[in-house]
Amino acid sequence: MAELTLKTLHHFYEQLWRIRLLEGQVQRLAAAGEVPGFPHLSTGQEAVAVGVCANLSAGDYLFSGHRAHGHVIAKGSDPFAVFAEIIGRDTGLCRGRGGSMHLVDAANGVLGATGVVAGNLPLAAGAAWAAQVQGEGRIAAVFFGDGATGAGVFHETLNMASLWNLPLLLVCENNGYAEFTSREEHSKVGKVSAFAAPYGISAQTVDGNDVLAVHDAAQKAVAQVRGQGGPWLLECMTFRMAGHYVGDAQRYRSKEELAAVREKDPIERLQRHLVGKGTPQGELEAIAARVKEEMAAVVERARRAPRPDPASVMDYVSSAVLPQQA
Amino acid sequence: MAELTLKTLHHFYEQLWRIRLLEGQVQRLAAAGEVPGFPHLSTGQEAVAVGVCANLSAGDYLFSGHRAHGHVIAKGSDPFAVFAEIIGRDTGLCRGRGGSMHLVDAANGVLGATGVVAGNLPLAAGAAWAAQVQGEGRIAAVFFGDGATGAGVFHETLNMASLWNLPLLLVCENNGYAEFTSREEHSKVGKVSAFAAPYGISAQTVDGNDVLAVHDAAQKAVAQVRGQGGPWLLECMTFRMAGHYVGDAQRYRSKEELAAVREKDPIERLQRHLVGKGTPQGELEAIAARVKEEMAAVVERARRAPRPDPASVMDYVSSAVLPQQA
Amino acid sequence: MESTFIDIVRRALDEEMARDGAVHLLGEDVAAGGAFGVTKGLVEKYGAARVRNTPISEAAITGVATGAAICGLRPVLEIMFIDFATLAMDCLVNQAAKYRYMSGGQLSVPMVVRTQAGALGGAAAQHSQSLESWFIHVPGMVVVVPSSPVEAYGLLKSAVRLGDPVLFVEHKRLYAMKETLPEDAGPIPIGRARVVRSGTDVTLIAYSAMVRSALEAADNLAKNGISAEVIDLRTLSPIDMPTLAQSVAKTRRAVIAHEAVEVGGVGAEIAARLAKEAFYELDAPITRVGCPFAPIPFAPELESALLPGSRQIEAAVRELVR
Amino acid sequence: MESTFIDIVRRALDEEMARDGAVHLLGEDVAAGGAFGVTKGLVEKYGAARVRNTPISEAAITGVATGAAICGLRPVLEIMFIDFATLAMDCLVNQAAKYRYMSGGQLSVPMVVRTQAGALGGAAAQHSQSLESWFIHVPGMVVVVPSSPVEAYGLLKSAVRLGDPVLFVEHKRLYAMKETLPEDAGPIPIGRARVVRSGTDVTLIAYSAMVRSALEAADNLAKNGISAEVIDLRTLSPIDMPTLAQSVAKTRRAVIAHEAVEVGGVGAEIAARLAKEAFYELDAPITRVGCPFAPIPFAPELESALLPGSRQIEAAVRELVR
Ligand SMILES: Cc1ncc(C[n+]2csc(CCOP(=O)(O)OP(=O)(O)O)c2C)c(N)n1
Ligand SMILES: Cc1ncc(C[n+]2csc(CCOP(=O)(O)OP(=O)(O)O)c2C)c(N)n1
Ligand SMILES: [Mg+2]
Ligand SMILES: [Mg+2]
Repeated sequence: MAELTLKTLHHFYEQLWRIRLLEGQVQRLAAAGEVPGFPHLSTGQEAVAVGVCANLSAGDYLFSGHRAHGHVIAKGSDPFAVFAEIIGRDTGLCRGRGGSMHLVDAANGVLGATGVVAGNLPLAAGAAWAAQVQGEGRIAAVFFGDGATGAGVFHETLNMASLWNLPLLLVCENNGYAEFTSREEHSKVGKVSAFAAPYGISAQTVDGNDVLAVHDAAQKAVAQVRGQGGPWLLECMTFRMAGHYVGDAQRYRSKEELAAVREKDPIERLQRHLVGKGTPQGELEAIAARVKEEMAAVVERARRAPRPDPASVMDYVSSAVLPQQA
Repeated sequence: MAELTLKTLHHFYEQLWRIRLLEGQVQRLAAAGEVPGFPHLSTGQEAVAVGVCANLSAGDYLFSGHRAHGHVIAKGSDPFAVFAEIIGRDTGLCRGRGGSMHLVDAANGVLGATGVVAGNLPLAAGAAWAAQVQGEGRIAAVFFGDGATGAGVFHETLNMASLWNLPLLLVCENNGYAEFTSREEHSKVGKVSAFAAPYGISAQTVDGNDVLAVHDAAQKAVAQVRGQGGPWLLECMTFRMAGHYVGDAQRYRSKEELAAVREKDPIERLQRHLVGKGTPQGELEAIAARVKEEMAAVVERARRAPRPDPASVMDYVSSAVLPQQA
Repeated sequence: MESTFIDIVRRALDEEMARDGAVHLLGEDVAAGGAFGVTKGLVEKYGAARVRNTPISEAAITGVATGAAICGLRPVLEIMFIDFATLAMDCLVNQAAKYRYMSGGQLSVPMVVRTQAGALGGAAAQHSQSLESWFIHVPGMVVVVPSSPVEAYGLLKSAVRLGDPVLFVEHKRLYAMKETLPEDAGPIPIGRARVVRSGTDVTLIAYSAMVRSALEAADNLAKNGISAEVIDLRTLSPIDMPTLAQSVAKTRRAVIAHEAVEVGGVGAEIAARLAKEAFYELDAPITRVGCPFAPIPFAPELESALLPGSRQIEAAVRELVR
Repeated sequence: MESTFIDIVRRALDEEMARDGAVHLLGEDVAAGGAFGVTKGLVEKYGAARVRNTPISEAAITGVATGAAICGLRPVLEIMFIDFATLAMDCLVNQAAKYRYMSGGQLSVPMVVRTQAGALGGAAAQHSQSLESWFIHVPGMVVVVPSSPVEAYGLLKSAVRLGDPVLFVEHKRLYAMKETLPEDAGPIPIGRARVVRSGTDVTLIAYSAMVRSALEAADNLAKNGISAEVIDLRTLSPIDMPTLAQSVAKTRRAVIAHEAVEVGGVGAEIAARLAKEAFYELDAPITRVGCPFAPIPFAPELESALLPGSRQIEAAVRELVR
């Protein structure tokens, strides 16, 4: 793999902050009662989103799950439209119909986040099939958690992806938890990447808190997938710094476990790396400060954005050609 | 493993014939229009049923699928009650409610065959859980086909069985087909037993046309499972001598493939072995003849058995304590 | 020339595949012709890339089709028995049906789920159900239930072209039914019922295989001077209420018949709507004919004791028109 | 002392576990207390062998519970949101509900599937559904829908003891509701509705959280001199028709209200039965109040525009009683 330029690394750094800070705003507004539903933050896991999506283009198809904010931002969607959707505004990505767990930005290749664990996997395989038929070099990528490996459809999807040699990148964010249940309690399988072997699917497990390691692995994986070499399962070991959802008191996690955060935080990790490489601390602080301002502005704009018109609630149920159901 | 006695081997031989001949009668009567539904024969696969069930007692729980006749007979159920059910009589195992795909003989530990591929797997795990709770040394065993590995719930069950260390014996009859679709077309996974490895589940693949090999492997597996050593996945490579169901013209199978039958037939295999060990051919023929007569009598008795009373059609829907639904 | 339901459905698929390269078939054994021979020969004509065998993975098959539909393919997938749609409910209900709505109109799912339902000849409890009513409860799903080969031809063509997820239910008892496809046969609009026979004394509302039973009942009733109008619903979601209301306004009596379990069946919805919208036009209680509250038993005597048919429809009418 | 719905359900579970060692809990996070805290503390009291966390495997969880129930355990499993029951439909419908019947009475499935349903506060399309009507269409399934903490207590106890598979639906809007459990509280029989308020002009038939809305509507209507009788169905399968028929014979008008989508909802079944059985007693059209035909949207303005409540019930009554 070619060495990444400093510009790229700074861009990663900026993207990590963008996600971190946007989600910080979600948390803040959620506490103030301004966020409907129960948002799930990816705080601590941003390196997976950034490292993987840097290898995708807008034309590639992306699917995510309940913890999707970071993926969608990293794929390049407009933070305003994302945030406006998260707080249910008419100018949000889905005109306020979807919300945090159902972000779609079709123009940017974000084809859907789903709130049903593992429900996104076969959809992504289907998009990969369409990409294969289209023959324009697109691939499909899908993010899912370690908990999703308990769901049967994960395995059904592996089987179909291998049989049809689909251009599908499967990215598992293994954060060691499914809600409040630790990985040890929901699976005896040491590595999620081990599920790939019986199918002959390529797989790798990487440090998901290290954006460079993720990027590197994803680059290799995407090259194979795009080159019609078949699917790839990339497991990123990561660390959920926040609760399962905003408001989770996390009584099931030990102090020691949570204390590891400083060492694991992907932003601090990249910062250490960049400072080591000679970027002045001040330059990095300036990036963060700029993104902070940007996100604050986005959030204020989103808060002032119009709410959906209640009279439009029956829009988008079916094709316009169909007679309307009572 | 201790060498099997000649008596045991002769018993196996007899059981193989019992299944073969009972199913021969199913085929005969189906052609005559006397069998409702679409029965699936296990012809060619009998060694799996006999070899495995020889290691189970009546107290052990057994589950099967759409191709269940052999399993139920091998578990020791009364051939009359089995056959009467297959032709829908009131004295059949399920009083004519179940039929070929839904054989249940609770008193003999046969807790259910299901027509939904893989639907039996979690049920068997549940029975194994109950056995674990009961602590009386029971185990649960379940038969399923290679096609069932495409179903997500197979994998969900492996995960739960390993997590809960269930006394569960999973027996895959790999006959190389799911209906008309060959194994190569429905899975790239070379061996079904390979699915066990990520979970740390013990597994073995054996020649399923060799009743002695099956028995040997099952004995080892049952010993571990019964000894609280956790689940075991036993894959038996076998050969469906008949069509997927009675009436299948099998246009999708080559002449060469079907020609292998003589070599693979588990009855001929055991016969060669026994003759090699000194049992006179005539003695074996006498066993077959006796079973043939026995089965013919069973079938005639079943044909004369009473049909269910149409007035009883609403029986057994729910507990008697519930007010009846309209 | 007469052809069977199976042959005519195959012809519709064939023509739609020829018309639109985006149409793809997938499902268990579909390349081998499918369990009932509906897709026979199509792999030879369109290749293995467009007619795809799948593993026994109903959830993934449906998910893959949904994902592909979002991206511009027009998948027609097969669920061998509607009983196994139970394995694909998350995708059908939570994903496919809601995609257009949840995405605020950005994406749609032009997909047809062909499946086969109903009881015949001892297929027993897990291969005989009629579960279509579940799907009318799901906003975003379209439910189509052809009553004959010619109907299936036109409705399937419309379903493939629609742009929404369609559950297309073929009754196993219709598979051997023969009809001649008219030369000018084309797509039949989805969402419109059809008056199959006109009459003045009672409206018989049916769909799928039960339409034939209703026609038989109407024939017998005619011999006794009772004139029954028979309506084939064609589509269960959306339901064509104007056509029903118009008929009931004339006949002032309605019997709704289906093979599905009566409790919670589609007949309940139609009865409820008539009880609201046509209340003042009705001269007699709205009556439903459906399967009594039990699973489908295996033995033929039990199966036929349970299943409703023309006899039950006739009896219901005679009770209303006295 | 008042306790919440959550606490009172926990108490019922606790008492049933203490009473019968065969009762076991399983589901995602149940040992951690469950997503809503219903099972909090039970693992400490009964041990990890009786309160079992599971992977995210709704199909297997349900299958394991069914298999265990056949063998004598009394599993109470939790499906975190009813939306995910879509993943367990094969087992619930094809296996659990039919076991007794298909085995000719040899085996039964004494199992309770606790789940949580309904819309509240932006849970959106995949975490807000009310899918109970699917299950009344399935012979062999019992469907219980408590309307308050005290009701949940008694009905859950009966469900655990019943001997049939029971879908037990807890509405998320009820979780914070508080009541005092009477000292003599015990099991409430399954299959019997309850007249919550008597009246003479109209019968309001509701269940689950909608019972409160019906009572609110009745209060408001009373101010205008309209006397509404309110019935809590308690059980959707079987439905207690005698209680409904008796009430409607008196009031001659019926409004059926639920949060589930109106089309194909439980209200359809009840309306259909009344349209048949109480036809000659009715003075006005049977009216349903349910969710209009759309998925549940995320934004609060849209969610509340869609969801039915006491306002819609009142409006429906005012249209009938003029
Ligand atoms: C099918 C299904 N079952 C249960 C849930 C409830 N639920 C939401 S997130 C979650 C845990 C998911 O764990 P994992 O896949 O590891 O993702 P993470 O939350 O750790 O990112 C569960 C059980 C769900 N959304 N879907
Ligand atoms: C869930 C489900 N999907 C489809 C079917 C239809 N079907 C019946 S048997 C079968 C093939 C099963 O193959 P396998 O598991 O290998 O068993 P075999 O028939 O070879 O014994 C299929 C697809 C079914 N019964 N259940
Ligand atoms: Mg996780
Ligand atoms: Mg097979």
